[in-house]
Amino acid sequence: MDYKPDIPGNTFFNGEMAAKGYNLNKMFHSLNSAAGREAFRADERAYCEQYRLTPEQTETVLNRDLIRMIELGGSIYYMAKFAGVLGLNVQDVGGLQTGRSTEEFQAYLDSQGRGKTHG
Amino acid sequence: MDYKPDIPGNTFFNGEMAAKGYNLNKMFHSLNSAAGREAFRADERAYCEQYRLTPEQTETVLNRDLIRMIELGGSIYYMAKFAGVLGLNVQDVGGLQTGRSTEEFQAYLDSQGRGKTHG
Amino acid sequence: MAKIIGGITTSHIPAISNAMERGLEDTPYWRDFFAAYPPVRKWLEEQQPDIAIIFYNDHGLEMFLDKKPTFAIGCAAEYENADEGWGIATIPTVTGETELSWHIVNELIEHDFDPTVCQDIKVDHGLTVPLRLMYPDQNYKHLKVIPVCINCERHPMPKPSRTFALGEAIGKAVESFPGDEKVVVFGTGGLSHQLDGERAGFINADFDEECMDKLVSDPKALTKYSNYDLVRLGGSQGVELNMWLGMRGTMTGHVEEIHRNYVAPISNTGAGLQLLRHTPKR
Amino acid sequence: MAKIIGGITTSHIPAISNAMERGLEDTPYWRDFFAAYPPVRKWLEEQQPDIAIIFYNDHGLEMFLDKKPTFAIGCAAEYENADEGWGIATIPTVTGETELSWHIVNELIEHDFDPTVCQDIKVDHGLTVPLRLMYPDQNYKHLKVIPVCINCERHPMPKPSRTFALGEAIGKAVESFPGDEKVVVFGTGGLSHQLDGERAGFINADFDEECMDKLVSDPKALTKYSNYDLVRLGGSQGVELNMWLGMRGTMTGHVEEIHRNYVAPISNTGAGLQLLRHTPKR
Ligand SMILES: [Fe+3]
Ligand SMILES: [Fe+3]
Repeated sequence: MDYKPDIPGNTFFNGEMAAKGYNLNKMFHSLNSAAGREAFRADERAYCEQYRLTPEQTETVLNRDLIRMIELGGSIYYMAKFAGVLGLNVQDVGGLQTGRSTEEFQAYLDSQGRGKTHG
Repeated sequence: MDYKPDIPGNTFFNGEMAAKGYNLNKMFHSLNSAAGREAFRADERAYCEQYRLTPEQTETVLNRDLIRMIELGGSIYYMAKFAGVLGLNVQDVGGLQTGRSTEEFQAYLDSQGRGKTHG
Repeated sequence: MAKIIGGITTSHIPAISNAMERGLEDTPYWRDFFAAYPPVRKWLEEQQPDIAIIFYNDHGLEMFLDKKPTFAIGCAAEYENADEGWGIATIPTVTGETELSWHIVNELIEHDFDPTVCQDIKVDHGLTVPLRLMYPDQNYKHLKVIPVCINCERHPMPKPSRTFALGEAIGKAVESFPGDEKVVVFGTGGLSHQLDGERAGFINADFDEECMDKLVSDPKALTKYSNYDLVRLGGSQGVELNMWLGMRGTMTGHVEEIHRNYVAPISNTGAGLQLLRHTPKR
Repeated sequence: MAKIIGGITTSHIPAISNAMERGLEDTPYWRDFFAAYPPVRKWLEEQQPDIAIIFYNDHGLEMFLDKKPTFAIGCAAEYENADEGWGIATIPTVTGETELSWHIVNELIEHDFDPTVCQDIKVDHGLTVPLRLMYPDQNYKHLKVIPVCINCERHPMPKPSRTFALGEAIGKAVESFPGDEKVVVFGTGGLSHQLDGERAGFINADFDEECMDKLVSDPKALTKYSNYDLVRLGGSQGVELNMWLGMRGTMTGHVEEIHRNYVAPISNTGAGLQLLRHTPKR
C-alpha cells in the first residue's frame, strides 16, 4: 500500500523511496564490512561517487544531513551503519534529526516512558 | 510436499536432497564465473575440497558419475554448469545418465515427438 | 486503466539462442520451431505493447539455494544477464519498469501474497531467450519488462493453483493501475521435459497438447494438478507449466487463441508456442 | 507430535547486548529491564525446549533491497552472525534445525504461503540478542533454532493479519510434525519506536500495554491493524509488532501469560517482555 504521507515527521520507506535511494542504501549497506568502512573514511566523496549516488545524495552524506537524506531515499536501517561509522548511536541520531542535543533527546524519550519500577 | 519416490528414474530435488547437496550445488554454482571454471579445471579435486564436498560427492565429480551425483544431492540446474565446463550439452548428459550414446539419446527423444510439420 | 492485451507461451531454452547465434533457424532440425514465430512477432509489432510481464524461472543464476524465493518480482529500471556457466552472451540491457511493478507489489501484499521484491537482479535465459525470439534483432529496448520468477528448481514448489492465483492477482493489479499502458504477459518455459536421472529424455506430447488446449479453455482444470502430477505427466521440468499458468491467470476476461505451434523434440523438450488475445471484462 | 510449549516476546535491540558486554545490567538505566529476565530463563531451564522458532527482522544485514523477501525461513544446520557496521561481535554459532524446518516449508507451500527458503544466511541482532538475553553465558548450543524473518524495513510489509496467519500455519505444521520435540516460539523486536525523521523518539506506552494485553486475550483485534496504523500508533518501527503476532499465531490452543514486564524508554523503544504458556488443543 502506498500510504498517505500524513503522519508529520514520518516518511514511509516505500517502493518509490526504495527506488530513489537504492544506490544510497547500497553504499551504506557496504559499510557492514570493515573494508567498506575503511574505504569510506579514506575518501567519503569518492566512495559515494563509486556507488553512483546523485550529487544531492552525496551532499547529504558529507553534510550529515539526515533529514534530507531520508527525503532522497535513505532508509534508517542503512543510515544506522553510516551513523556507526561516525561514532553516533541512535540517541545521537535522534537528536540530530529533531534539532535536540543527545541529552535533550534522551529527556524526550524519558518523558514518554513509564519511569522505572526497580532500583 | 515430500512426494513418494515412486517415479522410476526420477529423484525429487526436495529439502532433504537440497540439504544433502548444498555444498556440491554451491560448488557448481560457482562455475557461473569464468574464474571459477578456470580454478576448477586447474585442480578439480582441490576445488571440490575447497567447497567441502564429501569424499563421495568429490568422487562423483571426478568420475562424471551423474546418477550417483544426483543421489548425493546434485541438482541438475547446477550440474548443467558442470556439464558445460566438460563441453557436454543436455543430450550428452541425457545419454550419460541413460546408458546411451548421444545419438541414441537423440533417437529416443525423436521417438517421443510428433515429427515435423514444416520443411 | 492498464490493459492486458494478450499472452504468449514459449520455450526459453538456451539451445534456441545458440541456434539464433549460429544462424540455424532454417535448418531441418529447427525449421518447424522457428517458422512459427513470425506471426507472434507481427502481432507484437502491430500491437506495440508498452510493458511485458514475463513469468520465468531462474535456472541457478540469481536465485541460489542460499535464499531461494518462491515468487520473486522485479521492480528495477533495468536488468542485465550474466554468465550462466558457458560464457556471457553480450545482449542488450533489458529495460525494466518501476511504476506498475511497485503497484503490483503493493497489490500482491494487500491480497496475501508474499513475494520477494527485487531491485537488482540478473536475469537468466528463462527471460532473455523469449525476448530474443520475439525480437531477433535484439531491439527490445522500447519494451519495459517486469520479471516474475517462479521457483521450479527445488521442491516444494508453488502449487499450480497458487501460481495461477498469483497471475490472477497480478492481472487485477494491472487493471487497477491508473495508466493507459498496453501489457503483454509471457508464460515461458516448458513444456514436458526431464533433464535428470535415468528418466532423462522423457517427453509427453499428448499431455503437452492437452495442456495447451486447457490453458485456453479450462485453465482451472490444470490448476488441480499438483507438482507431483506435473513431474509424473510432464517430466521433472514439467513443473515449468507453472509459468504458463501464471500468465493465464492474469487474463481474467475473454481469451482467444490466435496462433499455436508445437514441435517435439526441441532439445529435450516438447516446445509449445501460443498467442492468446485477451479482451478484458468490462 | 511436536508441541509448542510457550511463547516469549522480547526486545532485540543492539544496545542490550552492548549493555551485557559491558556489565551494565544492574545500573539504574538498565536494572528494570534486565531484572525481568531471570523468570523467563528459569522457565526455559525447567522446560528444556528442543527447538526455538524465532520471529525476527533483518535490519540490513542479509536481506538487502536487491532481493528482499516478505517472509524468509531458515532450514540450515547452523547460523553465524556477521558485522552489521560496528564490528563483528564474536558469538557462538547458532545451532539450526533441518527436519521440522523443512516440514514447515512443505506445509507453508501446501497452504498457499510463498516463503523464501534459506539454506545459508547470516543472522543479525534481531535473532542473536534474544538468544543472549535468554542465555547470558551464551551456552545456547543445545537449542535448535528455526529463524523466521519478516520484512519490517520496506513498505509494503506483510499485513499483521498475514503474519498472524503465517504463525497459525507454522503452529499447525509443528503439531503435524511426527516427533516429540518441545518447541518454544519467540516474537522479537518492538514495541513502539521511531528511529527516523523529525518524528524520531516517538514512543506510545499506552498502545504498547494494550498490545501486550490483546496479544494474550484478543490477538485477532491486533490483526485488524494495517501497517499504516502500526506506524501511526507505534512509530515507524511499530511494525515490529508483526513478529509478536507471528509468534502468537503459532499458539492455537490455550494461552496463559505467566510473566510480563514493560520498561520505557530502553534506547528509543518501549521494551516489552512476556512469557506465555501454551496448552495445545487436544
Ligand atoms: Fe526452464
Ligand atoms: Fe528490530
